[in-house]
Amino acid sequence: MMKPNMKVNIGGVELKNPVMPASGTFGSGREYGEFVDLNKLGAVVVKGISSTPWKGNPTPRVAETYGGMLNSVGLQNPGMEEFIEKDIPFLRSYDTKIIVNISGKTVEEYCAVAERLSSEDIDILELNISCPNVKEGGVTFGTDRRMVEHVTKEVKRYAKQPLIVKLSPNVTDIVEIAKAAVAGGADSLSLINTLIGMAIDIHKRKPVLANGIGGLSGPAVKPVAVRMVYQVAQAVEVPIIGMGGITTGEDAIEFILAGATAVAVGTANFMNPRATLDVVEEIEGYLQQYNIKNIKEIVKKVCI
Amino acid sequence: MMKPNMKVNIGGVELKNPVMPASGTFGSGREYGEFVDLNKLGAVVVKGISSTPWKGNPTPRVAETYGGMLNSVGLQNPGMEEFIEKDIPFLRSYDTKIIVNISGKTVEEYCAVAERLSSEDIDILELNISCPNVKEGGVTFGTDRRMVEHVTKEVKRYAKQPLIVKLSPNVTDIVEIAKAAVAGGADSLSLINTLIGMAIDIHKRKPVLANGIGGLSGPAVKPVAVRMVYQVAQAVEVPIIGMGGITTGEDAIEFILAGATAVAVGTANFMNPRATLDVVEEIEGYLQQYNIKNIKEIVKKVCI
Amino acid sequence: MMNMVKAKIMKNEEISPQIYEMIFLSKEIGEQGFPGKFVNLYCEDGRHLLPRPISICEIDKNNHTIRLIYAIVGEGTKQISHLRVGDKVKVLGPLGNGFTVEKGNGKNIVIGGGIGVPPLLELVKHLKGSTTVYLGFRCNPILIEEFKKYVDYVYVATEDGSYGHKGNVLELIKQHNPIGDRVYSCGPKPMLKAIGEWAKEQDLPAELSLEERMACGIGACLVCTCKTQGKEDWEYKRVCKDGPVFSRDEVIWE
Amino acid sequence: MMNMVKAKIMKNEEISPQIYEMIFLSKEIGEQGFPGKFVNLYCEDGRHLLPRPISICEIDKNNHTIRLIYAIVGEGTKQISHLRVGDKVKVLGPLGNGFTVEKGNGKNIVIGGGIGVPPLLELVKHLKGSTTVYLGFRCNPILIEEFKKYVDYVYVATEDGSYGHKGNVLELIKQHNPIGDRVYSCGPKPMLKAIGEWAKEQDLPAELSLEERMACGIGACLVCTCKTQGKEDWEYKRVCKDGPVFSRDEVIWE
Ligand SMILES: Cc1cc2nc3c(=O)[nH]c(=O)nc-3n(C[C@H](O)[C@H](O)[C@H](O)COP(=O)(O)OP(=O)(O)OC[C@H]3O[C@@H](n4cnc5c(N)ncnc54)[C@H](O)[C@@H]3O)c2cc1C
Ligand SMILES: Cc1cc2nc3c(=O)[nH]c(=O)nc-3n(C[C@H](O)[C@H](O)[C@H](O)COP(=O)(O)OP(=O)(O)OC[C@H]3O[C@@H](n4cnc5c(N)ncnc54)[C@H](O)[C@@H]3O)c2cc1C
Ligand SMILES: Cc1cc2nc3c(=O)[nH]c(=O)nc-3n(C[C@H](O)[C@H](O)[C@H](O)COP(=O)(O)O)c2cc1C
Ligand SMILES: Cc1cc2nc3c(=O)[nH]c(=O)nc-3n(C[C@H](O)[C@H](O)[C@H](O)COP(=O)(O)O)c2cc1C
Ligand code: FES
Ligand code: FES
Repeated sequence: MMKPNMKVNIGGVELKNPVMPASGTFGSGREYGEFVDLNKLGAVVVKGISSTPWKGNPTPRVAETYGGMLNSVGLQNPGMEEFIEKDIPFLRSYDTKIIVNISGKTVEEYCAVAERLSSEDIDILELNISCPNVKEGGVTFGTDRRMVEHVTKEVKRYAKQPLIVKLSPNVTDIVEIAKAAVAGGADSLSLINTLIGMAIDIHKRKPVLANGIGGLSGPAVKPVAVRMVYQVAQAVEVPIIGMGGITTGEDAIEFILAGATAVAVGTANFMNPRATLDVVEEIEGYLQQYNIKNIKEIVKKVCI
Repeated sequence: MMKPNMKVNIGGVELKNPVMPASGTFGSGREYGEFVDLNKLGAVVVKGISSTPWKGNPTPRVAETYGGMLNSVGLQNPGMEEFIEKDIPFLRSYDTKIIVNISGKTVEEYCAVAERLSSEDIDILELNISCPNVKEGGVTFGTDRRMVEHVTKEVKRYAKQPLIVKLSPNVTDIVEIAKAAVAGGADSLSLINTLIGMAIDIHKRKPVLANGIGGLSGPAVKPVAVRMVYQVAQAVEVPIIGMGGITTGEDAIEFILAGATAVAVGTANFMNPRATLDVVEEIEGYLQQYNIKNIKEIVKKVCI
Repeated sequence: MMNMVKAKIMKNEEISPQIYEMIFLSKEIGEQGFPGKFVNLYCEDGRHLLPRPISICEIDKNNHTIRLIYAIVGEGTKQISHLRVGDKVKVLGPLGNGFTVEKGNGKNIVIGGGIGVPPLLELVKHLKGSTTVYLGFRCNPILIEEFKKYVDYVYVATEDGSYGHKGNVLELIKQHNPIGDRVYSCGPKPMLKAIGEWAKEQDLPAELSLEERMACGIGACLVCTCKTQGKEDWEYKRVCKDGPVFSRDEVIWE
Repeated sequence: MMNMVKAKIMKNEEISPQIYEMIFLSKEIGEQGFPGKFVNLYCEDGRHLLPRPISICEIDKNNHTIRLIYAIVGEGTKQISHLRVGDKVKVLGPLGNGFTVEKGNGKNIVIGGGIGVPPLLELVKHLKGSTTVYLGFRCNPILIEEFKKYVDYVYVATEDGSYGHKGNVLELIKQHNPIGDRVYSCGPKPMLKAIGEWAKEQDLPAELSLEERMACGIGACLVCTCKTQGKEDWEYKRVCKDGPVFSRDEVIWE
């Protein structure tokens, strides 16, 4: 059978297929590279990078929940200089696109990272204004429409690469936030980041996470993510990268039908180190089963 | 071993224990009464009641999701007159408290139901301003702090019984909404109602629910619910009824430690018709295990 | 009276491609079972929370066993098919109203389609008078010999023509134009709708067993409704509790 | 090289109250296994998504089998204990850095506590020189006779006094005041901290195997960090990849 055309376009960058890891769940690809041929992924999305090294939150940073997990990593990262030195050359040795997720505590820090990265050999930037695990920056930027537009616009001034804005699901009206990001100049939107959650150890009578609260991800959140992708796709024109609980190609197809041009696989990597590649193959299988020649034919093709 | 004291107080009404079904999952108690001795529950919470009969949404109205479910019943109910005539006498024949969940499309309708019920023999009213499955009323009232305060205040003018306000989790800032309900005169808060979600049948390429979107409930949402109960308990003084994914006594204890005075069991009834009673017994078991004489000793006792 | 039991599995085998037969032991459900009623099976795999409704195919009151025939259509039924003899399965039942078994004689026309065929087996064992059975399948017909044990006339249609009439069961019925006093039917929605219309033309009373996605299975949650004709206006009735068997006049087809 | 395998279970039995022994077959993991490394076991029950890290207790390179000893502490380990001989278990491994097995001779002091004891068994098989083993348990000691096969001195402390010294293992060590060249230890955090401090007082190098809640198990997600001394400032290292074995000087105890 003929292989379907899996190419998709995010902000002018062509990916060989729509599948990438979700930021923060895949390091910079080194570890999962032992299980997955990185050349076969549409892109590698690296963990959140800030201007200076961040230590992140105290441990425990993870709690398992029903069909999901909470994390409170808090954007631990070695800072942009070490990242540029060590990880970009590693990733460039593969035939895949590089998407760098950027973090900041202030608008200035986001801009500084974008500016520094603008001269580096990377393909796309992803602006994380939705991390629930940091006090400053993160989710506080992502839940107010004016701030979303403002920070997007500012970062856009420095970014040479196309800019994805990553949205938080912890909002009353995701469409309003999405429109604000697009108004600020976002070339693409990715959603969802984690839902804010909490788990309590009833025997110790304290939260499982040292940080108290954390971000909920995994299959449990998928219905919320699909709904938000659907709503946003009805309202904006830019391509959407859908994520939240994708573990199989079938899950990915759900997001694509809802309106996602590409998809990211996060928590599923922890359940199955080959998850990203399995999703690529299963999407292909679905397209072949229904004799669909080009994946673009099914983007946003859910009929209501 | 001595039985622990399980009595709790919601707005001046004493419940023999903190466990009740979640509105809409238990009918008016008739069906589950075959499995559970209703006399053993702290209260029975009946499905949402409006002034006139509501037909609800088209079928299918349910989709199973990973560790949860979506429903789009849309508050089908026979209207308050039929409810008063048929269900109140039935429920009054049991030694338990009656909590009536009220729905409306307009502030006037909510008030009309509250007024009509004020002269009836029921113990508590629960104001549902958080149903995601109706176009008018429901969640549109529950996501704006001014509307929450307004509708609470209006209904409070007509209600003779204590008033619980049921909050929607589909908001950026649950604490702000909770404070608005308390400012409007709520005697108690219940949370969470369902998260808005969607599931797509990838073979038919259409939503599983005829209504497109629906409300997500079940164990999958528990971490979000526990977090919201915790945050609200830190901010308001009125008693909280916690719910969202409770299937066991251990789950219930998590909510109580987070700050809930009482708990409601919803989706778990569908998995186990005896769930409400099992939760009562398991809470008792936990208290005995730790030699806690009175359940009130552990309310909000999570240490951060 | 409904029962929640952990029933011992006596048999759980593939009897036709993707079609399984399960027999489990339950005195309570056996005693209260009735043609057209169903049970809820629970997957208990942690991930699939909602029960799977499956019709009762046969009841052996002496041995206290219940027989089910089910198709693997998704994850839940696949999980259930992995249960082994001796394992326990969580079952709630019997649920629903069941067929009205006429006390008097007369001619019964029983029509089944696909996975709607099994519940009619217990039904025909209870029917008085004479009974003609029409069964339609896409391919791989099941239970035909068993129906023949209880009724004289069993006509079969298969869409692939591998057995009996090639085509659908309604064509076969229209060809035969059987004479009768009442109709009983279970099968996919489009077939039931057509049977309902045919019965109306023939002026025959008909009982149709419907399917809908369910949660509680006992009438409490209102997710399984179907549109029916009420006294004045149409109304939503619960397939699990007011049904699954409805009279042809009640159902409003969409 | 890590491997993701579906390994056949050869044994999965309770060997002491709430303590299980599992033996599974995997050539790849067997060949690359090493003392102090661990594997990830997956529950595959639909509900528990994250793997359970369990240390390698013994490796049989000839028969390609891996032996684990694990305690039932929650739902995941309970699920795993239900696996039967012949079933397949999903395993990722070997993971982590393992102990540094000194090439030279000298005196090794090996100290284990509770469920931290099993990984030390494979270790003592690899150690050169002379080895003294101290094991502490709350009650019901395990593996003592097996340690005795490989080392001359095995001292045991139990908190309930049911075997050996009544009290904790650190008291026993302080009583004995053993002379040695290096320390290896695995056990609960408070014990490791005390061992680390004791080793520092004695000016002995010590390798401590830590535990932390994990997700990926391979170094990608940064949830399993522990505070360590970096070149200038303290830093978070990954227990799964940079550990689980750390030198006593590295770890900053909270
Ligand atoms: C009253 C009644 C009697 C039934 N009797 C039989 C029978 O005797 N034999 C048989 O093979 N099947 C029968 N069915 C259909 C059977 O319930 C579904 O095939 C089964 O629930 C599918 O589960 P799944 O997990 O394999 O599929 P999935 O598609 O993975 O299930 C997802 C969800 O949809 C629901 N669902 C999917 N298909 C149906 C359907 N056709 N009807 C109702 N719910 C559905 C499931 O219960 C589950 O909640 C009956 C249904 C009803 C309502
Ligand atoms: C490197 C390493 C090696 C280990 N070796 C062994 C061993 O050889 N034998 C043994 O019995 N146990 C060992 N453990 C501990 C074992 O991983 C936990 O007891 C187990 O994960 C508990 O799972 P559960 O589902 O039964 O408990 P639950 O409490 O239900 O688990 C909930 C979550 O917390 C995590 N968790 C709970 N307790 C621990 C813990 N102590 N350490 C790490 N994560 C935990 C689980 O992995 C899971 O994600 C080791 C842990 C680590 C990190
Ligand atoms: C351990 C962990 C770390 C994460 N770190 C980041 C991050 O650094 N930047 C970011 O934008 N999102 C981060 N996320 C969010 C994921 O990229 C993703 O949006 C979310 O987990 C939902 O997808 P999933 O359900 O497939 O995991 C992290 C998620 C997890 C589980
Ligand atoms: C089928 C169904 C119907 C519901 N109907 C109502 C309702 O009428 N009024 C209401 O306030 N909440 C309603 N809810 C929400 C529940 O009361 C509860 O808030 C929610 O399901 C979370 O709890 P759970 O996870 O334990 O189910 C309904 C939920 C379900 C699943
Ligand atoms: S399934 Fe709950 S009312 Fe029918
Ligand atoms: S568990 Fe993921 S980095 Fe250690």
